[in-house]
Amino acid sequence: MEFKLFDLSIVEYAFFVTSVLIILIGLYAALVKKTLIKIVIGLSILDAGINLLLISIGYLKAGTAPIFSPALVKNMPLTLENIKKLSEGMVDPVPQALVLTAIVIGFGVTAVALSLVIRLYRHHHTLNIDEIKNLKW
Amino acid sequence: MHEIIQITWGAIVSFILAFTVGITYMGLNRKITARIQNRIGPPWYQNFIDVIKLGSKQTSIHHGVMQHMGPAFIMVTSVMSLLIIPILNQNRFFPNLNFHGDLVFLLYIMVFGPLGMALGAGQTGNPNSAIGVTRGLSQMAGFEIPWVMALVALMIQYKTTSIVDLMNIQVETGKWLMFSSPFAFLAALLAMLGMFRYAPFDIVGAPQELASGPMSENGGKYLFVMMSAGSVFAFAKLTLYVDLFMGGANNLIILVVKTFSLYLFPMLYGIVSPRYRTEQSVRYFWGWPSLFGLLAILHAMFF
Amino acid sequence: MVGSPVLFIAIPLLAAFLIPLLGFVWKESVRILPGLVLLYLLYLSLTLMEQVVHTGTIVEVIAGWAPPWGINLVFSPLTGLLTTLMILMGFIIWIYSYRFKNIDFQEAVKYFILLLMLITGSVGIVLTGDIFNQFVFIEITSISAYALTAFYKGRDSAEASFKYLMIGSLSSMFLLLAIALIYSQLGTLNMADIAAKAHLMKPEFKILALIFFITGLGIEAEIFPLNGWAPDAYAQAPGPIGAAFSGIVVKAGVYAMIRVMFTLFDVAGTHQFLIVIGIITLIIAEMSAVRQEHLKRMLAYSSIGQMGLVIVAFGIGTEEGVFAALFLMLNHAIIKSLLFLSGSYLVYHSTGKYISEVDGIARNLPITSFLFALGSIAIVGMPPFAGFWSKWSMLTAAAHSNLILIIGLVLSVSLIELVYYFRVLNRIYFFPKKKEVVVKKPTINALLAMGLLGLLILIIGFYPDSVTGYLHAASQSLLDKGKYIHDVLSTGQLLLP
Amino acid sequence: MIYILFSILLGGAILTFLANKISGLLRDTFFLLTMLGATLIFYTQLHIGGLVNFSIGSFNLEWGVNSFSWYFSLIVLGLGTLAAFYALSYMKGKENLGFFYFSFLISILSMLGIVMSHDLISFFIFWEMMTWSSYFMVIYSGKNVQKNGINYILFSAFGAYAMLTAIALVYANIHSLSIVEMISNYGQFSPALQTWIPILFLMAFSVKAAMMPLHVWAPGAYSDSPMAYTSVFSGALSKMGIYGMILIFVTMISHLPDDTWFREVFAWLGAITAIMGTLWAIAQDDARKLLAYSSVAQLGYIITGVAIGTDLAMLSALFLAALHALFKGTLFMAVGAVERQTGTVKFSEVTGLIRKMPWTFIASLLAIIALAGIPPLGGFVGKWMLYESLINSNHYILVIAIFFASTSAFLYCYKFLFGFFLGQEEKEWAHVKEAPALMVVPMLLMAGFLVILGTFPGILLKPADTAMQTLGFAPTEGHLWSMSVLFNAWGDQVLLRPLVYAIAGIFLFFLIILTVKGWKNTRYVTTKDISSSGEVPLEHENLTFSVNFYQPFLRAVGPVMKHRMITWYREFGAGMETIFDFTRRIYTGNGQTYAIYVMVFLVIILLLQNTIFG
Repeated sequence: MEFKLFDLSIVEYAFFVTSVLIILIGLYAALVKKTLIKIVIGLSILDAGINLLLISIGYLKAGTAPIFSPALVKNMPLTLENIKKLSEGMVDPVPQALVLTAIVIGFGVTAVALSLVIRLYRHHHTLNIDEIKNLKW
Repeated sequence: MHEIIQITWGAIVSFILAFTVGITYMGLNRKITARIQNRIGPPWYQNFIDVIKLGSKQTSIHHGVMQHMGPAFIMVTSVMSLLIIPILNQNRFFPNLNFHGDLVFLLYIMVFGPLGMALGAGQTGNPNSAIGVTRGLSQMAGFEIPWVMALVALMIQYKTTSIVDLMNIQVETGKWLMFSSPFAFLAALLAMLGMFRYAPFDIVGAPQELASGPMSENGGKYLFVMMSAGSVFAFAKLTLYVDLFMGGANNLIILVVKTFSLYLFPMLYGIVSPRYRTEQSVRYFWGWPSLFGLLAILHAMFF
Repeated sequence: MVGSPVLFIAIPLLAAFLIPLLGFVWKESVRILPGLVLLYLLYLSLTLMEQVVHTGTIVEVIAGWAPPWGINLVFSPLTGLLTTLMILMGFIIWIYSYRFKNIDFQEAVKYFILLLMLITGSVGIVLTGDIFNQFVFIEITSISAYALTAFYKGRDSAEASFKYLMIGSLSSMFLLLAIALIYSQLGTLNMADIAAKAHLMKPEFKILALIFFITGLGIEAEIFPLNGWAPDAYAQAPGPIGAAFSGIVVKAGVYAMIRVMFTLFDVAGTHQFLIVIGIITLIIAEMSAVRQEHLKRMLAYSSIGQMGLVIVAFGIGTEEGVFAALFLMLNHAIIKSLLFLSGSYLVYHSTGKYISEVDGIARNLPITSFLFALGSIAIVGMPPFAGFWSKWSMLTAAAHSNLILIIGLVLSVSLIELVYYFRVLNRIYFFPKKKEVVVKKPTINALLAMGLLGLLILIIGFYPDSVTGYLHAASQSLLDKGKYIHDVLSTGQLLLP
Repeated sequence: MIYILFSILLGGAILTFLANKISGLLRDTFFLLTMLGATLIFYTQLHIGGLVNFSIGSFNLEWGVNSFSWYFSLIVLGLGTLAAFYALSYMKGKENLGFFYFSFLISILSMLGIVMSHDLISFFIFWEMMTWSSYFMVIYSGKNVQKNGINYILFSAFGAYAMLTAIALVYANIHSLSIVEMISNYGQFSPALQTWIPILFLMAFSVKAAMMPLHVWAPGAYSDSPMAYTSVFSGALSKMGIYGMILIFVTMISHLPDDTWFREVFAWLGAITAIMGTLWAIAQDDARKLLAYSSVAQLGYIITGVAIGTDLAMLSALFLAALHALFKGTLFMAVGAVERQTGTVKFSEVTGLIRKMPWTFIASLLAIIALAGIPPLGGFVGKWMLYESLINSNHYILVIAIFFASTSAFLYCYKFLFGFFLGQEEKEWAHVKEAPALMVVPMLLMAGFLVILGTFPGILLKPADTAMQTLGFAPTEGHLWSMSVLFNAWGDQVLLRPLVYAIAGIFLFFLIILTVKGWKNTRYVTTKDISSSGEVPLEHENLTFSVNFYQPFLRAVGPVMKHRMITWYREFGAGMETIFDFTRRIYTGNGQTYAIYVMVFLVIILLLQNTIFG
């Protein structure tokens, strides 16, 4: 199963372009915006962009869900080439598994980030990251 | 045993000789300076009288052991240098210790005396003597440089460090070292001024200022020993110069003539010159005399 | 087979989840359980290490899926060594923080869960053979590290943790990008498989993936431009956790980076790149450590510098170089943890952890300051102690591949190191003690932990042969790429029906 | 047998450290037992040539005693035992003595180890142990610890790391660490290596031997460590530097094709160290600093002797090394005795102790005479041989430089004696009593040994000669010296015995005359009763002359002494500190800037990827 990346139709290019765009927006927000909340939001946008990129790798034109449902198998003998023939039309399941864990991790990190932001605000009474600089040099 | 008697006998005779000649030179010095300053001045044997008077006086106080050891140290220097330096060439006179020590040993023995005197002076507690000692040692560090350069130049040129060999070379070649290594002689001569501590470099015992510096607290028997040691040492130094640069003397009369003519130089130079401060004298010795010394070494290296 | 490598991950996670439940039943169990778990794992890792050094790598297949497809754990001499080191450090840190600074029951539960998670994460990074699995373990370690840095309710710890989180999420972004690139090209996530098929990838994509990996893992391994977060995180974390960071977490980061650069993408210029980056990290970190006023921040910079030294040693690339790097890592873990542990007691009383407040404390804390002195003399590389042997093997490795400049740089930097360590030592022993300073006596188990580390330093110092055997095996297993691929993939054929 | 020796010393050190917790007496007995035990075993059991080797960390270390190392151990153990007796009474009132004795014994152990190690690794290990055990001594007193302590450890570490690089290079080329092997195939090294390895080694040794550019730590370290240890510090420890230098000069430099410039540079560096050391010694008011600079100067002589390298020069260097240990040890002990009895060591504060501490005075008088190199004592023999060797190997200007250094040495010699013992006797020091016997006996022993060496130098020249034979020199017994006669290459000779007898005879003769004459009616009078230009000073008037003692001389040599080396090092240090402070600023503390650093790093690597990854 040879996986091709760059001789895809226009639609698949759309996925890559949009995910890279979302990553850049997220980066912009995280690196340039001064308020902490915006940085955290930027980071979660970043995560979303990467997840989109991961998903789009497994994309197959008009591919079906990668489940050997009884309707699809219709009691065919489970030989090697049958499986191969059936899976031609299916979308690649592995990136989807990766994205699931990535989303959970992203969620965890954002939760910790927000709790830290709350505590920083309680101490510094400001959300501007430039003022939170006592640990320096 | 025979050899020890020989040396002690020789030592006593050369001591008496050096003592009398030295004292007369001192006396003549006072006579000549007086004459030049157009006054009569004391008789030439005045120093004999002083020395004998000091010897016979009774000293009532002393400041401790070191004050006794000080003059003893000076006496060691003068007598040892007298024994090391051959008085007449081709050892016509007593050989004493001529063959036992060499120039480097002599250099160090000549330095031993002032240090010993300084210790004695220090014990007396007199501030003048301490100041005098510091000046004396600084000046010594000054004039040692040209003196050593001259000696090293001689050593290099004739590949020997013993005085007897140097003297024999002059006798054989017939040429005095004064002419064959002129720069060495010049450097040594200028260094001699420092050794004798006459006028230009007499800040050490400056009478008006320090009441004769290191010797200021010593009277009576201490001064007696110091003066006699001084005169013997003067004689020894003069014979050394004669041996090194004027081919030594084959009999005592020539020795006296040569040494006195050499002695005239520091005496006369002293009469006409002012007194240098210590750092001036140190700088002086590291100026021209050291230059002559360097020339002497270069001369010795290449000829 | 006493137990399989998977226990290294399963047991601690299980224990981490059991702690809060057992907490209700019996209060003390919260503190005892982690110790038991770590002790068993230490025993397990030592026996497995013995077995691995003699027979060969153990490859643990999980859930029956053969390596190219399923996740597998690789217990090779190299990973075995690192795991033993980490668990040993974890165990000692557990002893140290048993009665840790009178934190009450609630915080103790949180503390021990996070500590166990931290150790499992780093062990997981080292053991796993699958890059996405490694990413997950990195995230576990990072999140527990964020929480541990912010353990104290103070203002600065929140700031330090937030900075760590920001840079950490950037690193996870780069890792995911790299994984996406590799998966799209080669269709596999298994390290051995990637290593085998790396030549199939298009060259420019291969280098792009490598660069993303370097940046992502570089943040974990604290190389120069990416280690801004490290000094703050080390300084603000509680004492034992600072030791855990420098002893365990950084090692996992450096291992991951080296695994990627040496086995996955064996590209031409990696050795020179490693040397250059290592040297820059070493110099910048050591130079900024000299002028520090805070003790723990100084220790943080010094541990970054030591990591730079390890990277330079890896950069040498010969078998001797890798041996020296692993020896440096081993020594650094032991000595730096001792310094952090004893350091935290020395500055316990001063709110700002200032070095100036540590004057003349030797009279009150004789043992702790003696151990701190032992640690600093060892880290500087004075002969009879452990540090000397690793520095010496590094110098001979550099001399063999005649990199004279490196020898000169490394030694002049260790001169700088010597200055600031001895300045602190002079303060501890010879400056007059300020009256109003009230000093907290270390608890018995804290002294036991520090004593154990001091003993280890002396043992390795006076008898280095005890560890050089394992180190040689580990360095061979790192450099021998073919054997790694063969070991992992061969287990695959066996299982396929 | 060597194991037993080292285990005694190590075990003894640890036992003394622990015994300190129990009782002072136990600690002192352990300390003495270890020291005496080690010396006894060394000189009775250890036969020359016995080799012992064992392996640690895949290197085989080899220890053994040859006559060259036996000569140096003579210095280490001889001075060490005497200093041990001295330390027992010097350190009586001081605190944490266990720490002091521990480092004392460890430094003795490491010095023996250096001298006995035949391979580079154990040489380096003992070298470092010597460094940090003597570092403990420097910071023991706790005074200006940050300045002098850090200075000392930094310089020695710099030297040690230079040596470590050299050892690594040697190991990389010949895969073996034994010194003999290094020397035997020293020829095969590439020319660049052939020059660099000796230079690196000599850097380490010249730090320890306090040669000119790297001597800056010496005055601070010598004056801060307790006087009991300083005599070992400057007497024996600096000789380890000389030991290494001799090893390098004899084995490596002589193989170098054009070794003349190498020797000239080091000879001149030694001479300049001698001159500058002496000039600085003259200007010091603190006795410890004066002696520290004077040992830097004395080491300068020895370095010149070693650098010249002819057999007479090497013999004089070895002889002077042992002699320096003797008289410097005595002088530092004398300063320690004065410090203990009066509490201060400054010349401007202490004066007139001769009548109160006569034995200390005699010991330091003899040591000073030996230091100045004046005939009746041993110093002259060493100096004479050095001058003759310089003249014979036609280094003429060097002779003048060395001679200038030794003549101006008389100045600080007199300053030391006058400062402490002579001059006015003040009331405030009237209460001072002689130092306890345990302190005075070692001093007098060493001074006595100097006197014996004056007339019979053969005692020490014999082991020095056998030591040189192991280094490959021809035996010099016959034609350079015999029991009490010195020869030089041109056939001149100095018969010491008659000369010294003559000196002693004349001295005693005149001394007796002076004391006996008028013995009955002369009485002792205090120094207040003097005839300073006529009027008698009053009791309270203080006439001591000791402030800026050699002002005129110092004014004369002023320009030479203006720029001191230490100011250059301080400016360099300050410059480095500002650079460090600047690099520290990179970590601005703002989380976002760190993130930007990450992105900048990524961009740079992306741009340079072809260059980096080929």
